[in-house]
Amino acid sequence: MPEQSAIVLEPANDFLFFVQSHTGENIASCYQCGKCSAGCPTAYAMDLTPRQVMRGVQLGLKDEILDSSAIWLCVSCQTCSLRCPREIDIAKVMESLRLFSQAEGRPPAQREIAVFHSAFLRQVRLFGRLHEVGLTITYNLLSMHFFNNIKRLPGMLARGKLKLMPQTMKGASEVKQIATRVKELERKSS
Amino acid sequence: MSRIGVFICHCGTNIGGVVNVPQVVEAAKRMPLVAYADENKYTCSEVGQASIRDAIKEQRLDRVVIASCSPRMHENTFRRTVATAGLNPYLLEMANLREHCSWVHSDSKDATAKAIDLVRMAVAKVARHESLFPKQVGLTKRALVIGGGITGIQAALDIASAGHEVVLVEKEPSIGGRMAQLDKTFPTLDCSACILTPKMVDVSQHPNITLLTYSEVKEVRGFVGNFEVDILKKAKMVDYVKCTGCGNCWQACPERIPSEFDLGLGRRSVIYIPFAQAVPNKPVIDIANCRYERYLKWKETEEGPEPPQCRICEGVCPTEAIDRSQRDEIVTEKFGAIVVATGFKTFDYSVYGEYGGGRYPDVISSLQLERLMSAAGPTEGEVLRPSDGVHPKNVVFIQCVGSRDDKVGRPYCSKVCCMYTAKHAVMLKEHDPEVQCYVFYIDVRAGGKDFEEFARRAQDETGAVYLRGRVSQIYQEGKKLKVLGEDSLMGRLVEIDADLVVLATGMEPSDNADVIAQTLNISYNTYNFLIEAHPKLRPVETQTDGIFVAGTCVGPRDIPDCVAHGGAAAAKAVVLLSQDSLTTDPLTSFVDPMKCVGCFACKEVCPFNAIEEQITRDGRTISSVNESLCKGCGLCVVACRPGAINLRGFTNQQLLSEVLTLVGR
Amino acid sequence: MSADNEPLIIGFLCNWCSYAGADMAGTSRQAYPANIRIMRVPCSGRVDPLLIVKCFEEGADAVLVAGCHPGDCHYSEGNYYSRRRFALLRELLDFMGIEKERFRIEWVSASEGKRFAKIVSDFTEDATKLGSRKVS
Amino acid sequence: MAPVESNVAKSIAERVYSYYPGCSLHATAAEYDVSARLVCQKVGIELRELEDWVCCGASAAHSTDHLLSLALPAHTLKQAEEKGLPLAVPCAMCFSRLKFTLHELENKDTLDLVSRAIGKELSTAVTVKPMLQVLADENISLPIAKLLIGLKVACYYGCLLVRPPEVVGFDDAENPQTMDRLMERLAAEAIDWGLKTACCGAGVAFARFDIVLKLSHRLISLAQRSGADCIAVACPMCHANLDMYQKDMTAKFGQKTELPVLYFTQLMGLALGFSPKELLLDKHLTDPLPMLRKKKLI
Repeated sequence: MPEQSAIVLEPANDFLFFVQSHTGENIASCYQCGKCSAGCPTAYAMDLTPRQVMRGVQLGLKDEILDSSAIWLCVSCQTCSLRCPREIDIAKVMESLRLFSQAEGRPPAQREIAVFHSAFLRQVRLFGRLHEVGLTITYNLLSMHFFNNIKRLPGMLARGKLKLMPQTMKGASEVKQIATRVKELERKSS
Repeated sequence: MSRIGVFICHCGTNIGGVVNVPQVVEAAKRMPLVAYADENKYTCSEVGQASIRDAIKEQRLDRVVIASCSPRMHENTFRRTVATAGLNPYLLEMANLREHCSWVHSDSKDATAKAIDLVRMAVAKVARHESLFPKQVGLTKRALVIGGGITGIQAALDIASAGHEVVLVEKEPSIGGRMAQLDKTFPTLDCSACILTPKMVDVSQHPNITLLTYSEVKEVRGFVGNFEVDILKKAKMVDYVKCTGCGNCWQACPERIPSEFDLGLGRRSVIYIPFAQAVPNKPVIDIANCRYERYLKWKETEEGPEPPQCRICEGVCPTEAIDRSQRDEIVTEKFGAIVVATGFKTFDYSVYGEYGGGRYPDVISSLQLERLMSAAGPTEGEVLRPSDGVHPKNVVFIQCVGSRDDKVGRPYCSKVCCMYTAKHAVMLKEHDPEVQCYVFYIDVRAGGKDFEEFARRAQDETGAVYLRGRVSQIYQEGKKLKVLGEDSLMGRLVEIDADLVVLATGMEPSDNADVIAQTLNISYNTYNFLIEAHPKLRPVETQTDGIFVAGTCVGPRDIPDCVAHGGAAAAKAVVLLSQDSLTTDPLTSFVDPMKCVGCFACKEVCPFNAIEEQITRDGRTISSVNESLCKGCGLCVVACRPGAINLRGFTNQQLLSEVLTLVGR
Repeated sequence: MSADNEPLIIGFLCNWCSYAGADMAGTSRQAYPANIRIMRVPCSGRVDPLLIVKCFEEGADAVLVAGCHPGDCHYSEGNYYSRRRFALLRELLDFMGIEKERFRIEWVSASEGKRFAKIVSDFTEDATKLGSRKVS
Repeated sequence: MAPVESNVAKSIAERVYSYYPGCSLHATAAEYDVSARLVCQKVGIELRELEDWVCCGASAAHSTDHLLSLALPAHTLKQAEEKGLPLAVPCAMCFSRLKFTLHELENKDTLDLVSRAIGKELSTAVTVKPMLQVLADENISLPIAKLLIGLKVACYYGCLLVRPPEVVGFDDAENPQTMDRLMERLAAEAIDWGLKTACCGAGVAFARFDIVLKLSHRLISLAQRSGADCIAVACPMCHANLDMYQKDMTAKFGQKTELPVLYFTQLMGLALGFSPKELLLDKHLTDPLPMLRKKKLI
């Protein structure tokens, strides 16, 4: 735990404004009851609980939030959003924070998760559908956990749960086009 | 030909500093019908008022314009002034040269020009003023109190002791309300029944109070001082003259059903009194559940198997007080004032699926805990958990259930939960020293005399562990309840294996609070809490004269506040009832019978039901205004197509002339 | 009528909220242009659309009606009527060749002095842009 | 919840569905795919698989690329729209992504943007139903061959089927009953337990195996202690997390973790008289056959 200096509050809280305007969620209305954290399945593993993430946004602590592992450990199970007494869609905010963090090119605090996501999408972009063996291999290469899940592969192959060759289909080309169009549209919008 | 006097006030430099007063005076003198114009340093001062009185006499003025501050400030003052000079007080008009002119404009030229216009408008209007005379109406010196909880009890006792007749209407078989269900009260921990019961008895014995239990208000007609109320008296099936309340019947009754008073934790007979100290201490028969009544129902059709005839109660009654011939009846009574004290019910926690939604027997409400702790309760004061009747050791309290929660449409704070939970923590420890209490809270709100000290006591002395956070989920795990929360002060998750979970359910208005409000024509908010005339300055009055509100039907309150509130409402009612007649504001609307075509568009828009149908001598049905009900809003005037209705003090002609003096060429 | 007070704005203020709001503007010295002439009415629901038309007919440049916020009406529902009526009136004005921007209905509570001042300032500005109505 | 009722009402007439298996059902979750097809056939529901469906993007897409996370499901929705049939979706993740997309497409601008992304004019006029809802429809009669008497089932719904209610509009978000009622129709006993909508760890299995172990173990052990003979699921990801790692759990948390995890369609299949082989009951890593034999169900 690095030494912490006192929080310096900016009179103009740009980060709060930014997050609120992009998510359409009134984060300022959070009164820190912690019901989100209490029901969060992964909160125990987070560096900041979801409640603390909301607080951080309220105080405009951009770096702490966008570099936190919390935003990456959120599994979007929606429990927090379902129960929030202030009706804040916390899961949605978490998702947006992930996107902001990436947009700023910050190294994700949970590298493996980010790597998994990109490995996953790579598969989809390639074949239009997910190819699990491919995913496992790509992921392991990218994450440098070469033998992750390998010990389970034989068992699964034996039970015919995994196909060694990816299935391809017309859709694959479609997806490539979609992906490229998405990239263009996003470039335009930003 | 009227002679108008205009008096322009400098208000020190407040007006004079910006507006060129002498110039306004000169302009005023040249205005039509103005016979006299003068200026004062301070018109509201005794000197200033004297100068007006003198001028009225010397100049034989018959109308007066005072150009000074806002009429909201001094209109009444100056009405008295002109009255003492022998003029009708309604022959006065004011021009607002201060709030609306000198205080908001800095350019003297513009301000003076505007001041002159304002005076001109006032002159034009006052020329069309008429002498108005407030009316006197009689009143019935009786009060109706709706609701027999602690608030209604207090109000009834106070009004009755002031010497006025009171009818107290309570829908349950006994008065006492929620307070009767409580075991002890914070922060003093005195026994609720011990302090409430004497008051209940006072009510039953007070010569000025008529107690109508098992009754409901159905319809209200009339207006302040002269209400006419239909009251439904539900059939009790017991003759209270004969009944001695010996109790044979309710002991003998073979049927047992869940007791409303014990919130389902205990059972009661079908011929019953809700609780031992009930007032009146005489039973009613709950017809829906009575075996014999069911038999009688069957008798009519003879469909299906024949249910048993019971009538045991009748057998054991020594005074033959059971009277099956009784039917619901409506009685109509006259009142001068009405106090509404319909109270609250606790929030139904079953909407919280994450807390089991009522599936887990050992997740109970605080009010249920009160019943478990009460010596007169289903467990005779032994705190035993509902599922298996063992003494709970780990007890978790959850605050703000149905309070401060937009998700369930209850964003408001219920005010009492923090305190009663602290009370429960203290008392559970007294009941059983081995109990460990955990209290999940968001904020501890202990504003009130000795409250904070008491809330501290729960933590400091009885070792209750307070955890700042809202519980997210409860689930059954074997005989334990797993409670998932966060200690937001540490930022760490907390899991507790509880034997019993108590939900601090918030307050919401009793059922049909809105229906009652509609019958009384008083307003209520989105949660059905009744709305007072002014949240600070008129806390027990309503927009409808003669109807007062008190207690938790207005908003969450604790017992001392309710008692004070009930007393306050009583005081207001007494002030009203102690008058011999009521003066009505003459600024009301009135109908020109010749113009009215009887379309009653006016009747539809009138918020106060002040428009009545009247048959003229030549047999036409036309509107007429009940001036005691009319509040002078003027909606009817605008609605009236033939222009038959007009509003005194704001007639069409007056408004028009104001406009014309301004823009007319 | 002096040329300085052009455009001339007539304001109908309900006694319970808006008139008090204008008083509040005064007590808190919230300055605004001197073009407005305020008339006190018991309720915005008392203001007859025909009277508004009359104002314009007689050469007023703009008219403001202000009442309690919906739901806060002292007479419980008066302002609902005015809201509906004046929504219609605006359209009608257009039809009569009077720019509907010259007519406004606003909700001002007794405590909103600052807001009242702002409304009048803005309205005066807009009315000035529209220019004075030369009635033939 | 209005949407539920309206869907149910419509489904009275519906016996033909477009079918979107999703990636998992073509691989790890083959047994879900197979059993679902068998059961549907048996009860007279026709499934027509969309030819060119693509991956829904799962959590990867919406965690990293918002527009892509809408475009991928939109492509599939478009196909369903063209077919003009309601869409039956077995995988909870796919179901959730499709529903989210439909929800987002309510917004006109989003609709246009996504339409441009997939190069086709989109509409939101598609009914998307989870396989569970399709099969639990009261109006569908079940030709039951073997009653599952004595079988205690812990019905597990997970997150995505029921949350967020305003988006998925299916059953109760805190205490769903659809699968429980369905199991009772098969004469099995649906036990009441507190974690039927808790999270199993979902997609973090690869990156943070420890989390999945902890969460899934919490579920299984509660189900075990609540007396369940097996857990019934309606989601391939839940199934993978609960079924595959039980040995690791036993190793990590001491006490033996062994509880068969079956797709609800497999249990239906059993009741409707299909053989364990047909239902690929032998494909699970935690073998359910011994338990089923003990219960005399096979």
